Amino acid sequence: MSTIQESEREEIREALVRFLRAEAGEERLREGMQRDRGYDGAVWRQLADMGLLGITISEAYGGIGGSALDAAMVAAELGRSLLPVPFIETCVIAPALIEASDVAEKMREVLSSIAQGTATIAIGGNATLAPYRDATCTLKVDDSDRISGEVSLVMHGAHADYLLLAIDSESQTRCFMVSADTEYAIEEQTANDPALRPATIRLNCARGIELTGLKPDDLERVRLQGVATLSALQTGAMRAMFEITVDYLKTRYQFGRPIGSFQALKHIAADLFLEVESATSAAHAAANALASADSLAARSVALAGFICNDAFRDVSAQAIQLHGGIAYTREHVAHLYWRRARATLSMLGDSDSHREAYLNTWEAAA
Amino acid sequence: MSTIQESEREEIREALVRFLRAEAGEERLREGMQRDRGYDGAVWRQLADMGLLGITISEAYGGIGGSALDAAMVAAELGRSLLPVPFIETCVIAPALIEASDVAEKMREVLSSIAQGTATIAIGGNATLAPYRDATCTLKVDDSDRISGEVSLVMHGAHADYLLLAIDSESQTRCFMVSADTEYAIEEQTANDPALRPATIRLNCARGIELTGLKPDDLERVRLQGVATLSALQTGAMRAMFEITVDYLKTRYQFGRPIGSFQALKHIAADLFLEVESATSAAHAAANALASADSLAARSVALAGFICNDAFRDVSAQAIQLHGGIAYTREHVAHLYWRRARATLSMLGDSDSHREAYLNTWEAAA
Amino acid sequence: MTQFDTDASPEALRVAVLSWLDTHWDSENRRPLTQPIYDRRHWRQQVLEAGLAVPSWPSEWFGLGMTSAQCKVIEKAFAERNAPGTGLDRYHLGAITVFKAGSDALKREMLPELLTGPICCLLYSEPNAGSDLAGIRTRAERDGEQYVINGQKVWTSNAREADYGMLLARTDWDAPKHRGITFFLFPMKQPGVEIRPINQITGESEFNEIFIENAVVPERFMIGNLNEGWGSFQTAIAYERLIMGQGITGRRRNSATRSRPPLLELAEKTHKLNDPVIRQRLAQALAYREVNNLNNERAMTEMMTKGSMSLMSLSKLAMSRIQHGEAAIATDLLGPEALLDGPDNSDAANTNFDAAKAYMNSIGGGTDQIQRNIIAEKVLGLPKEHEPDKGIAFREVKSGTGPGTTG
Amino acid sequence: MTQFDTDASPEALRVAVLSWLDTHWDSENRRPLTQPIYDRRHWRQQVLEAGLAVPSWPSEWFGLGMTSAQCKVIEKAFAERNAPGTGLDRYHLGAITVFKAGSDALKREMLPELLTGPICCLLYSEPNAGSDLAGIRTRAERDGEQYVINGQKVWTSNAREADYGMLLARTDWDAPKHRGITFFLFPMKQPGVEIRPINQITGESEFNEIFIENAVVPERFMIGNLNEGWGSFQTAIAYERLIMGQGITGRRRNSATRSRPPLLELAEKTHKLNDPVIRQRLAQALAYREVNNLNNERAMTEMMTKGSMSLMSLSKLAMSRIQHGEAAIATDLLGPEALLDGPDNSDAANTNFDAAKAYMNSIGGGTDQIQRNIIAEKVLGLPKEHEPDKGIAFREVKSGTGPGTTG
Repeated sequence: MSTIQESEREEIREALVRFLRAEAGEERLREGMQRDRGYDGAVWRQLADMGLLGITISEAYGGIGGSALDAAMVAAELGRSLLPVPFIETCVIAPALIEASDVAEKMREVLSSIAQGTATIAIGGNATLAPYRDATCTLKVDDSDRISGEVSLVMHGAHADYLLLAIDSESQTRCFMVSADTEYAIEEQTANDPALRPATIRLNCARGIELTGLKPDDLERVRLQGVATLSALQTGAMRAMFEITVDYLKTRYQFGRPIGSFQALKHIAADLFLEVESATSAAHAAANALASADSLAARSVALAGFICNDAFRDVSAQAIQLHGGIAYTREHVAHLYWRRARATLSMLGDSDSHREAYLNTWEAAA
Repeated sequence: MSTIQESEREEIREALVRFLRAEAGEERLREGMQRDRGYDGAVWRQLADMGLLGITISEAYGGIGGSALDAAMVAAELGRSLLPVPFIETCVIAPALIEASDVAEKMREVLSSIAQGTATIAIGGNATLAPYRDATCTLKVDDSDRISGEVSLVMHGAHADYLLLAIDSESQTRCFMVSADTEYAIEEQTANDPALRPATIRLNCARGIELTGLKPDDLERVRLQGVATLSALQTGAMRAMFEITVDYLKTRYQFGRPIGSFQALKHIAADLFLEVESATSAAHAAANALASADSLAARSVALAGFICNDAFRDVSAQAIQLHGGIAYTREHVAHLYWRRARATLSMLGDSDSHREAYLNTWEAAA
Repeated sequence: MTQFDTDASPEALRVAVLSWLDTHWDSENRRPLTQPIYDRRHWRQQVLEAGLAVPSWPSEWFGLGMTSAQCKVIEKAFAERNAPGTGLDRYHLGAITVFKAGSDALKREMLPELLTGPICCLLYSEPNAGSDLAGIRTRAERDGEQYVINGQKVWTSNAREADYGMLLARTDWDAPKHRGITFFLFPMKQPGVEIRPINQITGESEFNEIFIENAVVPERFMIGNLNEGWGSFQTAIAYERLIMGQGITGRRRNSATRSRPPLLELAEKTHKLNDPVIRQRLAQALAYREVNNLNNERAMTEMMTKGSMSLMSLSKLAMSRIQHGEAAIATDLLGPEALLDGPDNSDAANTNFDAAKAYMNSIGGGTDQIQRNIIAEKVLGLPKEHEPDKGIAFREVKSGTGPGTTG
Repeated sequence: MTQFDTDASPEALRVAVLSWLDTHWDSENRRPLTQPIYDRRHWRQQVLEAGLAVPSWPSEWFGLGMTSAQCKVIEKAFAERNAPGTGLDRYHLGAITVFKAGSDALKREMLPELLTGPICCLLYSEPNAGSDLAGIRTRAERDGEQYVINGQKVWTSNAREADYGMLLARTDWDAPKHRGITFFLFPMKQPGVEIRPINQITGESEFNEIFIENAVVPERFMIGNLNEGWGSFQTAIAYERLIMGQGITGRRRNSATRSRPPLLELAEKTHKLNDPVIRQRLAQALAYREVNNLNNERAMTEMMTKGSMSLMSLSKLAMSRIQHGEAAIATDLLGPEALLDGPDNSDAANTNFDAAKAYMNSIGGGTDQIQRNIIAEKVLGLPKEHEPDKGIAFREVKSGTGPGTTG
């Protein structure tokens, strides 16, 4: 359970909303996208000042010990703002993995740097908890625990302070923290959602600190936390895009009437509203199940996984259609949501695989 | 190619339309559905008098030697009228199979009885050309060529003059014509589209005339003719239901305006129109490919198979929705189309299997 | 005044109700202690006299002035003893409407009657007033101290059993459509009322058509004022929606969300549970049901905590895709077998029934299209369309079959 | 009068055209025989003088009075010799519009010019006149023998290259919206015309915004009469549609319907061709394309044999589901790789481009929603909705940004 009460969470959320409205509006967002990291590093540090980067890190390691519900709340607001920061990797997956390992004490400083906003983590690999795990990955660990090979689609890979490499080999998953001081080659990749700054990383007998002592259950729980947080991020983003669209329907006039008075557009909006609310419910249930260690958490997370993937995809796609020509231009914000939606579709498992996992949990039911 | 010219075909069609309008309107249809056969036998005999039951039978055997295009034309009009007559079985599949076999001469009288409307054929079995081939079928042929076992969902099985049993055994398909004089048990089945009068047939060492000399290519061609004819039947039925619905949208008033002026209903109608026209194009292309012995006929037929299945299902389902409460009553005709649509969904292959077959033809492409 | 104290603790209230029940109700044989068999009117009379039939209503109107939480305590106590008869302030649409919208005289005369015996049916929809319910053409014409009713109603359930119908009839043809309607408590058991069951595509006949020819209703059975029936009717509908909303929680609690769903069993039975295409469709169908349950939970929370009804409106629309979608999958799972029907083929019969019955949700009580309008306009705040029948005399409104006066 | 006889047999006509070409055109080097390199204006002038630029037009208007079948013979002969310049009566929208709707004086003055040199762009849409094209607010005000133009146009392709724009401008703000519009042949190369490329979500910039500030157009460049521009514009649009229709046959002939589709290749390349779920989606996508081709064939036949345009309207709507659908499948096939872009990642780049470009079909040239309206109203005969801007002065029409006069 979270150390944060629901009312506290709401207060934190309101502060975050105010901050993002002031510091991460569309203009600042676009300006940040031109920077090396794809976002303004000052915003990241300010998020740290608000205590949000250590939200899931134990108090003992410099965080505030929040639960999946708290991570979801932050992710939803970040999603709404479209800020392309590495929150899920740095503040959810990495700390959860480190804390679950038996080298947490040894990594105390890394955890506290994360919370202070002075370290970001990029994650690559073919283990189920790694973003874009189905992308090219030839990473191998040799007998001396040195890592060689290549992994692509590592988000923000060029500017991270640590790489977290999660490598499936034979029947075992091994996770390593590789410092940016280590020698490895980085090649940034051209992306359809360029703010995410994916990179190919090539290592040759590189050394890292292994996160030992991780059991399969730990790895799975961390994966679920990643998916649940991404789902929350998607709900925030889709709701923002939906609200912008409904507002446009009310203010855009054609044929002497607001286009939102046309029944066909109303009905599309009503159907999208059902999608947005369903995704919100599913994402909340997933975070709640993890926060309360529900035995059916895997089902709730799988559900959120595909419901939110698909809803974000559909809402952002229809948002362009409902806007018409104006959203066919890069100056309009719609395509940014649409690109983010496409980027998240296979970020932590595609919808088909989440559906399969979801059905598996039902088959296992009595 | 057909012995019938396009202009002749149009003349025949117009005569058939006039006949069906006069003799098979909704009242007569409902009255016929109360009869043993599910339809008025007099109508069947009149179709024979018009020469339509021998439309695909060679002139040498008492028919008029039409092609798949001619069978499709008749089927489309029968579909439009919803008449539950065994046209596809009796007038398309059975004669094509008999003529392809090397016992056609011996069966000369059967063919001419079909053309004269004095014999109907019911088809059962697990061979691909048999309707509802995936229903229960335990038919076996013993070493003395006697047939035993049970087959269900034989449409009009209780009143047919011959059973055509198409049995897959090991690597071989064997087809038998079993006269109604033969001893076998019949149990009529309760059906959701009761006019089709499905029955379970149980045979015990029954004898029939085997249609020998059928090559796999023959069997496949006859199957394709069955599917193409069913597709045409579906297009006729869906178009009738669509027209009734569009007419209702024009004449039904709510809120002081015709409901067809509501944009959401217009858009549903426009989408359904695309379905109906696409199905019409696909069914026509399938019949045309068969009539001209196109090497890609299998692709065209597979395409028509699922496009028409799905379009008939969607059009009839939306027709009820667009009519509202009135179509929730049995007095309204909509549910009859809806039941027929459901009945045809797996009659000669379900949509998923047609899609698979369709994709196979593309994979085989250079 | 009564033995049930509004200031008592929940537990004390429970004890008091149980104690009352134990002196009046034989919970084992499910009958009043004073009666050899269960007589509905007799029992209801006893419950009514104790104030327990409508506990939320004030004591001057047959109730106890209890809060909604206290009513739940009472309902639970009744449930503990298997006793019927409480909660009519939540379920008896006729009585609720009369209580909320009727004159004091009508309430005094009819509430004791309605709360003890008669069943009420709803005489709202007409063949030409479906989605457009306010477009009714059944006419009520004054004749001395009564009104003479002529017209046709449709989609009425319980018509044959009902003693009274909640009738919407037009009393002013020169007013705009919402402003010429009067609401009546209409006696069903009289000449001039013909009831014909509707043969539904499911095979059921739960609904009826009602043909009314020169039937009468006393003027004092008017609910609310002349020509203000639409407002009274809205009161009734609001209660109906609340009851449906409460239905949602009930369903949620009862739905065994953790046991294997029937559709999955059917997939297994038809040997298609390993078909990857079917698996994706199954997962999506189960998901639609689960997210609807989750939405309903959030809806209840939001209604309780913020008074917001916006999520409430989604469930009916969502049920359409759930019901039609599940029936479509079941149909495909059965394949040829779906052609069958009847008691010998229960999977097919259930599937075909469900496929037809799904229209009850997507058409009945406002079509999906009307529901989307409501969501778009009431929840999302999108602007209304032009309404050609707004503000003009109803007799001038186009009906497709000539002007209103012929209706 | 000319060397090309309208009574000649197709073969004789072909020979005549080839013979003319052989004396004027170097088919090997693709240039006029009299010229060292290809000069567009020079060659077009020669073709025009021979009547071959616009062979279907009458001889008094630069043509030969040929039938549509004869024009095809001429086009084929040009194609045989790799020669450009014929068929402008089918493709040159500007010239066609002037020919169909312009005054004799304008035709005499401008057709020789338009048919030999200038490129014409279309100045139709405006930021506030998209779906509602007749809602334009660009104003044309008379000043002596010319009109002064102020306003903003959008979605104009070839704007930078164009010498003339086909301009719709409002000349009467007190007339209903369709009746206060005038159509002009607007000179693009003048001060007061600013062209800004639009950055499209595909990465392309094929369209432009045009800002017009106190630019002028001579009164004699009016196409058709004052305030009757909407009618002239309809003429232009009808031709545009016909060209698109002819485009359909072209595409049909060229589409290799019998060879393996790219989507199938991508499925193979991504090792997903054996995934049963993908297989079903692939089949459906290929089917949508094939039925659209079949529909287009039927549409052409119906147009030729019965003059019916009803099937013609379906193709644009169908293309939306084809293009969006195929892009969605390709995206899923690529999985994570779809995040990539750029020349190093051509599959991803193509897929992302196609996914964005699909909106060009579903929005551009009338959204899918407008297209469904057209099908429902024009083809199915469903009744129009109330039009609040019908019959009222345009300056009174609500625009969401104040009344028309501010536009």
